[in-house]
Amino acid sequence: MEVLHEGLGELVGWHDPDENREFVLHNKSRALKDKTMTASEAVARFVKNGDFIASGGFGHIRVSMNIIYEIIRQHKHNLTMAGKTAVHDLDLLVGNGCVDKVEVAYSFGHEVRGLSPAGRRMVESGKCKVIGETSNAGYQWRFLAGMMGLPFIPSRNLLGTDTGKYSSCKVVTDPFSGKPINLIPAAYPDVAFIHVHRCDIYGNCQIDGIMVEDFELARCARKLIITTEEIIDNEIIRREPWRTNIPFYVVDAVIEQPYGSHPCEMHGKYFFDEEHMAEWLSLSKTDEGVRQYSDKYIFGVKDFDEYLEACGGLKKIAFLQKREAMRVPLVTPWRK
Amino acid sequence: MEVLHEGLGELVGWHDPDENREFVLHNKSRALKDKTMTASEAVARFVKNGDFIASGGFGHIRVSMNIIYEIIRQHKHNLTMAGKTAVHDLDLLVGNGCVDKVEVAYSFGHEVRGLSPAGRRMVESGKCKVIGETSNAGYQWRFLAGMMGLPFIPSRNLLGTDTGKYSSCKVVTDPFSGKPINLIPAAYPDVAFIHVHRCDIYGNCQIDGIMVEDFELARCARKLIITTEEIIDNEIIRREPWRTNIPFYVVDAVIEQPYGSHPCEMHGKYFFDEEHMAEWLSLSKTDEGVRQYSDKYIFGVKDFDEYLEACGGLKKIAFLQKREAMRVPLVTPWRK
Amino acid sequence: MANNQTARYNMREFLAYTGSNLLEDGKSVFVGTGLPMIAGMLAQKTHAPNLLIIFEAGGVGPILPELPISVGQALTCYRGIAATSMHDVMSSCQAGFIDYGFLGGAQVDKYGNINTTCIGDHDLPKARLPGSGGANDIASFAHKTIIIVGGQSKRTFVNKVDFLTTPGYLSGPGAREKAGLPSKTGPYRVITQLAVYGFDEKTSGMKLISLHPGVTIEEVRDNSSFDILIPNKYAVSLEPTDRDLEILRKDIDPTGMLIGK
Amino acid sequence: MANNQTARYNMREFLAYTGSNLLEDGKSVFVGTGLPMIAGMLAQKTHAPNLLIIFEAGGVGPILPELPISVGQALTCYRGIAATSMHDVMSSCQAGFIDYGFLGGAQVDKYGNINTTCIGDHDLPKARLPGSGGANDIASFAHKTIIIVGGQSKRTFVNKVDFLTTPGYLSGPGAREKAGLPSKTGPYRVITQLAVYGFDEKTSGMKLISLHPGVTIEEVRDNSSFDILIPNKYAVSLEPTDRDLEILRKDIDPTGMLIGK
Repeated sequence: MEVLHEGLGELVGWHDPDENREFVLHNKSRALKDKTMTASEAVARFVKNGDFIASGGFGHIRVSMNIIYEIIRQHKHNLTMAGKTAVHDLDLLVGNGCVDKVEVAYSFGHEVRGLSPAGRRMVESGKCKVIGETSNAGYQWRFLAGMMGLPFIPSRNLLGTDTGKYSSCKVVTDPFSGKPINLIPAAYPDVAFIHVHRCDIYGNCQIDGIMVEDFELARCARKLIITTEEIIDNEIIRREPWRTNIPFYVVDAVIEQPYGSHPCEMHGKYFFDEEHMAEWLSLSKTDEGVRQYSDKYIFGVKDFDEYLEACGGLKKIAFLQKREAMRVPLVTPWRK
Repeated sequence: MEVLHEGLGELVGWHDPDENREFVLHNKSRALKDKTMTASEAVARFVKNGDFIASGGFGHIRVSMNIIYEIIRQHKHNLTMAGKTAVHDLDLLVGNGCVDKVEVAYSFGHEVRGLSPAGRRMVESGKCKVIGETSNAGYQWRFLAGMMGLPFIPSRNLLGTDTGKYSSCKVVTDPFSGKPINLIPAAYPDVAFIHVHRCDIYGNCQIDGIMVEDFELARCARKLIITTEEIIDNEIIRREPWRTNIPFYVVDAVIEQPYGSHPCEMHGKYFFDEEHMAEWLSLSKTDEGVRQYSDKYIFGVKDFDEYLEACGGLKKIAFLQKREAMRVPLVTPWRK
Repeated sequence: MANNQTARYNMREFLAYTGSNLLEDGKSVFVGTGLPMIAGMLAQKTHAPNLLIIFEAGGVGPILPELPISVGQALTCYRGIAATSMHDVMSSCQAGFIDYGFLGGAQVDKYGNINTTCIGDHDLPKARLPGSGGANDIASFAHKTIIIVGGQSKRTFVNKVDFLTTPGYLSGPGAREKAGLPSKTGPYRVITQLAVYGFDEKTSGMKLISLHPGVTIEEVRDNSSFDILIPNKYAVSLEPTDRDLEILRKDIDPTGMLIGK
Repeated sequence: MANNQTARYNMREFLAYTGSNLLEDGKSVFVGTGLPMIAGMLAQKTHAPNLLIIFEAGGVGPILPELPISVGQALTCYRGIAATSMHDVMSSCQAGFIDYGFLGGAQVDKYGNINTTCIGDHDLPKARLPGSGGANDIASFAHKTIIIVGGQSKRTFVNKVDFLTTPGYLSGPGAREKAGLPSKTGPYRVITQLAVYGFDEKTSGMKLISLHPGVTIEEVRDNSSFDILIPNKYAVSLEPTDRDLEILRKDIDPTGMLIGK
């Protein structure tokens, strides 16, 4: 298969499909067993320094923030992160020195809230390396290839651009159409964390609203940590099996953490905490500010429940619930 | 891209992705408009002699039988059918001389009920040609490639076998792993018909239970006829948009036909009509028997409602509903 | 199978029982229509309550209240852990999540290659059979494939299958990997009315694992067109208990649709 | 934009209005964060009630009750016709179901190539920007791509983008097809604070379509590093009505988050 162009990006998280099948065979259990544990246990057991990690949800939506804070609390380091519209999660991890390599689809920005002071500072000073570029669909299809146990998925994006040139894709001639086609390599993150609306103790998960990339990400991640707003009985899963978006046999850990996506949004449950985002965006303009933030919200609390108290506790949560229901107006305190 | 092996099967339903985009641009409307019509109108308008057709559901499950009977009633001919676990639908179409070419994944059988006398007779006498072989996943991924607007999807099945040799796949060397990999060509059926539990007048559909291949098939078919147990208000679709399995912009026609899958099963609604299946399996042992069946159930009735009456009407439906709920025991009248 | 046992169970009951014995609790199995499904159900109702049964059309992990007629009907996700799509389950299978693939076969050769496509010429066959269905996929992807051939004879155990529908070890050792199939996969057991077979590690040829009670080596040899390896040591297949038979007859297939009456 | 108009509307309101004008009823648009979203909402609330708005994270066809902050939040499927996945919507986009892609850009060249990745060297950039996001995909797949560049200047309309994140016409006529991108795609319009631009059929270079009220050709030229084709005939851009402005200010962005106050 003649390669016309080959991307310069580092081929991170790729494995020969046979090698990955071997991993699945020996490490992913097909037995129904109780996987509940604490975030602290899950991160200690499943996140290793140097790992390639990926976060579920999208941008500031349905992100397993409780795992992100725990990774920082445990001082994990030399992590490479999938920048698949990774924003606040990535910004905290880069700012705190946990992640020093990123493959970027969309990173170092907070959408309409502006760019990330912390992430940009780390990249522009060389402390965090961008090891490759891709696009959102590019990442999506890296996960699709992984879920399918394939070496690659063809695509018609990324072609002709520097994004493609700095990616880990290869361009070949399609033997059916005779036209050039892009081949996107599979990604098998060492560990992924996905926050869901509800799941049982085995890890059968239901997600409300859009799935984003989580259907595929859940199935390609080598280790998968699920955090959930609530744990439900297996009988509820079995009553409506068509609502199961993630089956237990791809899940390694289940952590019950209400409001576990804060300060990010949770579809139908609670809105972005824009005050908290503004505080981070303001503090993170300096390394000292990042330290202040982390001392207050990560190292200064023993777990995510205490963090939630520090963020305003029940009163704040009640406000965010009302905001999600559009019963109170939007606030945008990060505006200058 | 060096091709190691090339299948001998006819490459049916494939289009250059650019050519198909052009078709989509000009023929698939993105406007919300009322698409309701009768089965007779839909078949007259959208099924052309010589077309490559595909049926939704799986085997004897959730099949748009009302469209199948209408195709026979309108004497459509020279059709090629996707034999993607196509059983009763295909058997009737082949037996009645409408379909004379099949690409086979699973065809000419009725699972535990035995082989198809009609379908086999037509193939073994040369009246119906098997133009290619593939597997169930092979077809599934032909539809996936089509849905994605790609020329092919790679896979690790079909390799080393006569099934692969008689398929329309190509085998190349994967530039990432260096191992041989199969490339499954996209399929864009000229027309597909899918029976659903409910949809609105625009074609936004909800399916209960397993999706089988219909997520992908709906999105790759050039023309898509939806038949539905009931039409619901668009407001109901919008209340739970995560339940929409097929969006309106891939749909060309909507036909409301309660019990439209009979004698096949409809998840949670009604069971296979085993008496009817037994009648077909017995009659279809001869060409004369096929004619008798068709005279009674297709040409002898004016539409599907009359067909249902001929099959036993309300009393039969009530029995099949009870059987689906496992409130009455299974009958297997096709057993010798 | 020994005639002196026919009073207690019939051949199909024995096949189903023998199949169920190969399945382990806490593992996953992809089952085809017919006896494989019964074997899976029996395992679930006896020694393997947490056997994860997966159907190719998208039903995952059901607790089966009765025997499905089809691998796609509603029952296949009855009280299941997921009701999903063929793309999802076939992808998981390709990615290595399936321990056992469980298939039926019409014709088999010594390498466990299966024909379910046609007898005679492909383009104008003497007999047209249904084709691969999900069998090629399952036998390509599952870590171990189990095949049930109900009637072992010189006509079904052939030197060369008329059409190689579903891959066994293809032309012998190393051929699967050379063709690009996932490594360390292939047929694991073949169950017939006479015996249970495995495959020799060196030659990839079929070899005897256990004879069914009362069956002789001669019967095994007389009912195969190819040479079956007979090791010095082989076992006698276990027989179903009365409880197993009761479950098969009363709970699983009360109409006798598949196991007969 | 003309100073004499600033009393009635500001630049961002004008950009949003101009963008909305390009969108047709009964067509589909893939919108990015920010002004493209506002333009889509305004079109839906004025001349294009059945504009199908699609968001890359999976929200399809919502009736937006307020302006989303992100292309992934719950609102993006609020009273939508589907809430699905990135794989689904990106696949539909690749398959040709999307009429308009609507993007913002930091740097653009005369072929409509966009940079949103970095200023300076890629590996140690002077300024790191977010990267492609869905932009490369949308501009590769949509039949027509519309780009909003809020501040046209010599710094944003450049001879060569520092990093070619998202494809315009690449190096000129035929280059997209040669690279393998879907045929008959590419940038359709570029909207800035000064004018609306299209692309010349022969050269694929940027050309003037309409000047905003009160803007001169000299201003257009002075605020670009490359030559913009000025045809003999060009129009004056339409201005928003009071009703348009009221919808923008009261219904769409009451906090002024994106259009300012």
